[in-house]
Amino acid sequence: MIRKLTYSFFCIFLVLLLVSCKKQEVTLNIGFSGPMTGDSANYGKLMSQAVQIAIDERNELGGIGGQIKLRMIAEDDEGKVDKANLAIEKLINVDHIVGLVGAVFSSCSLAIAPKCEQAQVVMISPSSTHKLLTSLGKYIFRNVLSDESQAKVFAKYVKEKLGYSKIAILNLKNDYSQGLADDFKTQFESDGGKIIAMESGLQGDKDFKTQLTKLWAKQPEAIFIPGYVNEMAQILQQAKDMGIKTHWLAADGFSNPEIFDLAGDLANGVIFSNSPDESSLGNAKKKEFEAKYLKRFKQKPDSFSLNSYDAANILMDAMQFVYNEASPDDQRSANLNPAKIRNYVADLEDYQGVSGKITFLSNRDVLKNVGIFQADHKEFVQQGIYLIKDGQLLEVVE
Amino acid sequence: MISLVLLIGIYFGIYALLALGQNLITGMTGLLSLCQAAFMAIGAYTTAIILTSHHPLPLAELIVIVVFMGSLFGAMIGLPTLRLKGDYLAIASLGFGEIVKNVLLNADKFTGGPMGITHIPSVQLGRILISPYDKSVYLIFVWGFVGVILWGLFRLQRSRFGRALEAIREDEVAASSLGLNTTLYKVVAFMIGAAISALAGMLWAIYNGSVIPQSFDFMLSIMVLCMVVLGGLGNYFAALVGTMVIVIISELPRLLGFSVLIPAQLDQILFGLILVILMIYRPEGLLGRPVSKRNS
Amino acid sequence: MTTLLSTQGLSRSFGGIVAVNDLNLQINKGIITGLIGPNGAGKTTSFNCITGLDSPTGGRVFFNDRDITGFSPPRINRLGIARTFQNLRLFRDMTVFENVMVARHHTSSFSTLLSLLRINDEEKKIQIAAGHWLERLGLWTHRDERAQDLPYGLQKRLELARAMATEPTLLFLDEPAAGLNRTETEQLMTTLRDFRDEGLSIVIIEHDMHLIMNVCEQITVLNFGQMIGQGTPKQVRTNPLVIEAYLGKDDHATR
Amino acid sequence: MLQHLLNGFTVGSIYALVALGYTLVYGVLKFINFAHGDVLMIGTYIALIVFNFLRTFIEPSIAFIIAILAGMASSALLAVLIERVAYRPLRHAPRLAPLLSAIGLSVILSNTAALIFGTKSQRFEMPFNNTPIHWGNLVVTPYQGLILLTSLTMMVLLHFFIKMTRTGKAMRAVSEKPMVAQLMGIDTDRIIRFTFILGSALGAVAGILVSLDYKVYPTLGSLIGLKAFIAAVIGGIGNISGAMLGGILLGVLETYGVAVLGIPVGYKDSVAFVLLIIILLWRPSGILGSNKREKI
Repeated sequence: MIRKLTYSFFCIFLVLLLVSCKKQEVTLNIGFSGPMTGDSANYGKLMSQAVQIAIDERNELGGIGGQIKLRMIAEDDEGKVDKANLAIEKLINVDHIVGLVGAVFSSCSLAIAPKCEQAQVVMISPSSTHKLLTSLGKYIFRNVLSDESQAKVFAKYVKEKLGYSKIAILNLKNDYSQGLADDFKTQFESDGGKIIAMESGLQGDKDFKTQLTKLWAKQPEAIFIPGYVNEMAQILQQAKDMGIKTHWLAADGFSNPEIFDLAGDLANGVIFSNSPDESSLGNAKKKEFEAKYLKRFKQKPDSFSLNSYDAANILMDAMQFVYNEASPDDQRSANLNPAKIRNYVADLEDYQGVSGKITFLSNRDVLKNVGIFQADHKEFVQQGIYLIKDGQLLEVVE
Repeated sequence: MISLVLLIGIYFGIYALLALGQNLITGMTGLLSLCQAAFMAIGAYTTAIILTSHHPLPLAELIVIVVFMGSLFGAMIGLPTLRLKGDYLAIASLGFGEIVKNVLLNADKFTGGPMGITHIPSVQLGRILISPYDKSVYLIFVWGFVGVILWGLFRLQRSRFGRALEAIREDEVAASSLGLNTTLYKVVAFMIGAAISALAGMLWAIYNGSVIPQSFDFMLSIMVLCMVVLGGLGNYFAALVGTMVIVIISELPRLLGFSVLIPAQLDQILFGLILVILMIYRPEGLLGRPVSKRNS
Repeated sequence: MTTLLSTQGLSRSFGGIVAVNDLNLQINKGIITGLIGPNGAGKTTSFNCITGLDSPTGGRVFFNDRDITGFSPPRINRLGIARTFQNLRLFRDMTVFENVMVARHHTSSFSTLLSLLRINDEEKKIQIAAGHWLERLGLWTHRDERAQDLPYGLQKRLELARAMATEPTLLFLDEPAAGLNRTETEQLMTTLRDFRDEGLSIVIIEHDMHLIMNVCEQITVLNFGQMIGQGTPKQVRTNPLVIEAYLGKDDHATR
Repeated sequence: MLQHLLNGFTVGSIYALVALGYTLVYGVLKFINFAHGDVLMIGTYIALIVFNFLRTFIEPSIAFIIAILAGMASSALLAVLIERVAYRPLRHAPRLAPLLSAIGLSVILSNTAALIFGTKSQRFEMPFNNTPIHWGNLVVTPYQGLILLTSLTMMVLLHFFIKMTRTGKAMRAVSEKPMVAQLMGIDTDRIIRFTFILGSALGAVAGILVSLDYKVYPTLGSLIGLKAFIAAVIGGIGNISGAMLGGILLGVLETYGVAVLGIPVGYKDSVAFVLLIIILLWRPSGILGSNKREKI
């Protein structure tokens, strides 16, 4: 009986394998890879929804060149490296994606970047801030504010504009938060500030009372807590319970609207850096996009979703550009030259996205303005938009 | 589609190695240990550190060091815990696994902490370049290991050492009163199992090109145990079948393309359902324990 | 009559209960010694303390005048002491042949590891030795059956064959005749006498008085963990203390 | 100093409550119910919905009580369903089969919750104002008081229930020797079902208490599950007071270990595992575990 069971299993598998190979009608596919299940399922969901909006908008305008429809193929990498490899393999070789928005976690992005490079698929990560990501290949971009630039600008702002000089840091032991903490520390101390204490917790930790007690003993003027919303809400909650009153500084992870659900009015007053809201600079796109997102998904988008929306649009603009220059039969069969797509993206200058003005540097990292926000009763009020130009903190004004 | 199948074949091979190691420890010797992920992490990190150091070693020496590190940790974890029985051994080994992961996460100087180690280069086997970009070569490379290990384990199963392990599983008290130094046999079995998992870790690190601590969590160890139990404890061939079933089920939605249509949660639910159903109808595993072998 | 194994003040208590109380046992070389006593007299417990499966709470054990107290079971076995168990402990899933072959591993565990590399002639020697003991106990024809498939009588014999395969000089038998019918017990008695004639010293725990009285040259009687009588079967049979322990107090009226 | 002790006790009593669920089930069925964490997660979600629904028109604290009862009931119901469908057929299966089934169930439950309740972590409003009370330099929040009070009463009640009542004795009999218990006329299936109900209901209470402080999210079960399971093993799996002791000890040492003994926070989780291994080596079946002697 067992023999039959195993052999039948083989046959079903082979049959289904052949079935799924049949050709669909001609579409241009954009891939998304991120955690759709498990602890960080919410990140994957928020970001893939943003990409879906971008693609639906473009299809309403007739798709690429008015004829070819676009499709989003979202694969779940469960935040794990082996699943990310399997996901990218399928996206490249089965769905023949032209561009990829993803992956979400740096660990997955690092694993799939070489594969995208070899397959000449432009990969724009909206959230992986690992330093070495874009060095893995010419096709590897990122449009999230890298830790370095965000932390540099924020450190200068805190020193020069807020005038704090004794800061404590409480970060998480993961690549995102650790990177921000280290870069903030180097920049802040090179500007003469002092990091008087540095404690760390684990992602998914529930209890930070111990670290807070140690930090509070050093009487810092403010505490910098780069991390994700769940942990930051805990920190704020437990600090209040312990009667700790201080100024709180955070990073773009704080921009997730969930923070108001989780921390309630404790979030008020927290100052954090994020991709800027350039509507004051004549960029109404962000407000418009957020309204559309809220209407359709009943959730406000976080900063990573903004980046995903921009990444998708940049990829589609590149496709449109390459499509226009392509020969008629290339156009009919929608076969676009990957190198040209890459070059278009690489040469992007001052692209006005919902996450701010985007320019890709020579190392394919992104040069973006940094918005400084303060949370106030369920709203993020922008204090100003800043940039570092040859070592000087400049405010970007209309 | 072919290269996706090749990739699944590669991961099937890597998980098969883990399952073979687990089957030696749990299937043959009856030690319920849940720390294959830790040994895999040791193998992966040893490879990552050596290959990214300024004088990376050739493949042959790398394999020797990975096997050595694997069996060293196998002994370090095996010795203290082997006095324990059943579920207590499972938990203690699970604990050790988490400690290893925790150390990797915090020993920033060597292991890069949460950032892990990236840019792990490909390796050279004689003239052939073993790299993640050439999947068919990598598949043969991985399954070469599986073949050698499988042959070795079959030999071991029929050898006196294998017979001693089975005796220990059947009745350790009787075995010890017949003059068998049961602790020594158990530790050696643990070391061999650990070395095999370390090799799997090496293959994993070279393919992914980067290693981070988070991917070696205790769910991976539990999944490996599931593969062995699903196939049938004590039977090496069954361990391969069990691995294939689990790898295929978890990848079925992606393989057949409907991973795009249904929410990802449904894939996981499908996986859970199949596990429950299989256990109800085949509690002793798909192929069950091997019928007593004839002794030529 | 030289003493092969002796215990001095051997005692073992489980919390409040004293299972073995200050026992001074004397096992002589080359003879069959019986160890009898009512249930719970501490027979098996003292067996376990001697063979290392249990650690005594007091007293010493000497084998060939060497103190072997607290040695691990494998080490004690290698010194030449083998044992069987009260309730059969066979390797049920393994074949009869394999069960006995396991007993031949103790030549040296290091060479067992070597056997991983190639089936060397060690393996041949093991199979021959195992085959010898199977034939000796009439189990050769059953060698490829699984241990658990054998009838009870043959399983008992397999456990004996397995113990003998470790080439002991002293053999402890824990109720070897339990569950055997008359003919099987007779066969067992002749087998034990043959082994003794070949120089093996044997100690038997048994309730079957017919076997004890006809096979053993020396008998030791235990009650409540203490020795209450020792000597030849005839002496022990007439010893009042032994009778009292077994048949209860004689209430004079029926004398 | 006292502050850390108090924090430790709070965390510990939550671990203890969940550990009770593991110990009860293990005591009776001799297997580790991996899905226990997820069952209490579903109960917590049900309680959250009931609480948010009732809160609008009746007094919050009463709504909270009803919500707790609803949570306990739904967890118990779910547990009975699971026991009937997935575990009963495996009653006489090889030891590891129910483990796989439990893992499958855990995956099913956590993903179904993600589908139904969404992946966003939701906040369980405090039904009472949680202004901390200051005793000297000790900061006690009513929330911590609630946890300590509820877990203490639950544990004491359970302790007497097991010792005094008929069903309690029956449960102990079934956990000791199921066969003999059956001969004595105890309906083991009914007792096993009742144990599942009891364990899951207690788990639900712990889940709700935890989510007041942390948050409610679909994978809530797995993290608490692992820690509570370790607590159950430390105390001596299958032993009720053992679970309580293990939970409190784990909680205290985890917070105490980090704060006072200066163990770097990154190693906080390892503290739990190191403690676990030390205890298992010293007492192979847990502190209060029944050290069943191997009958030779």
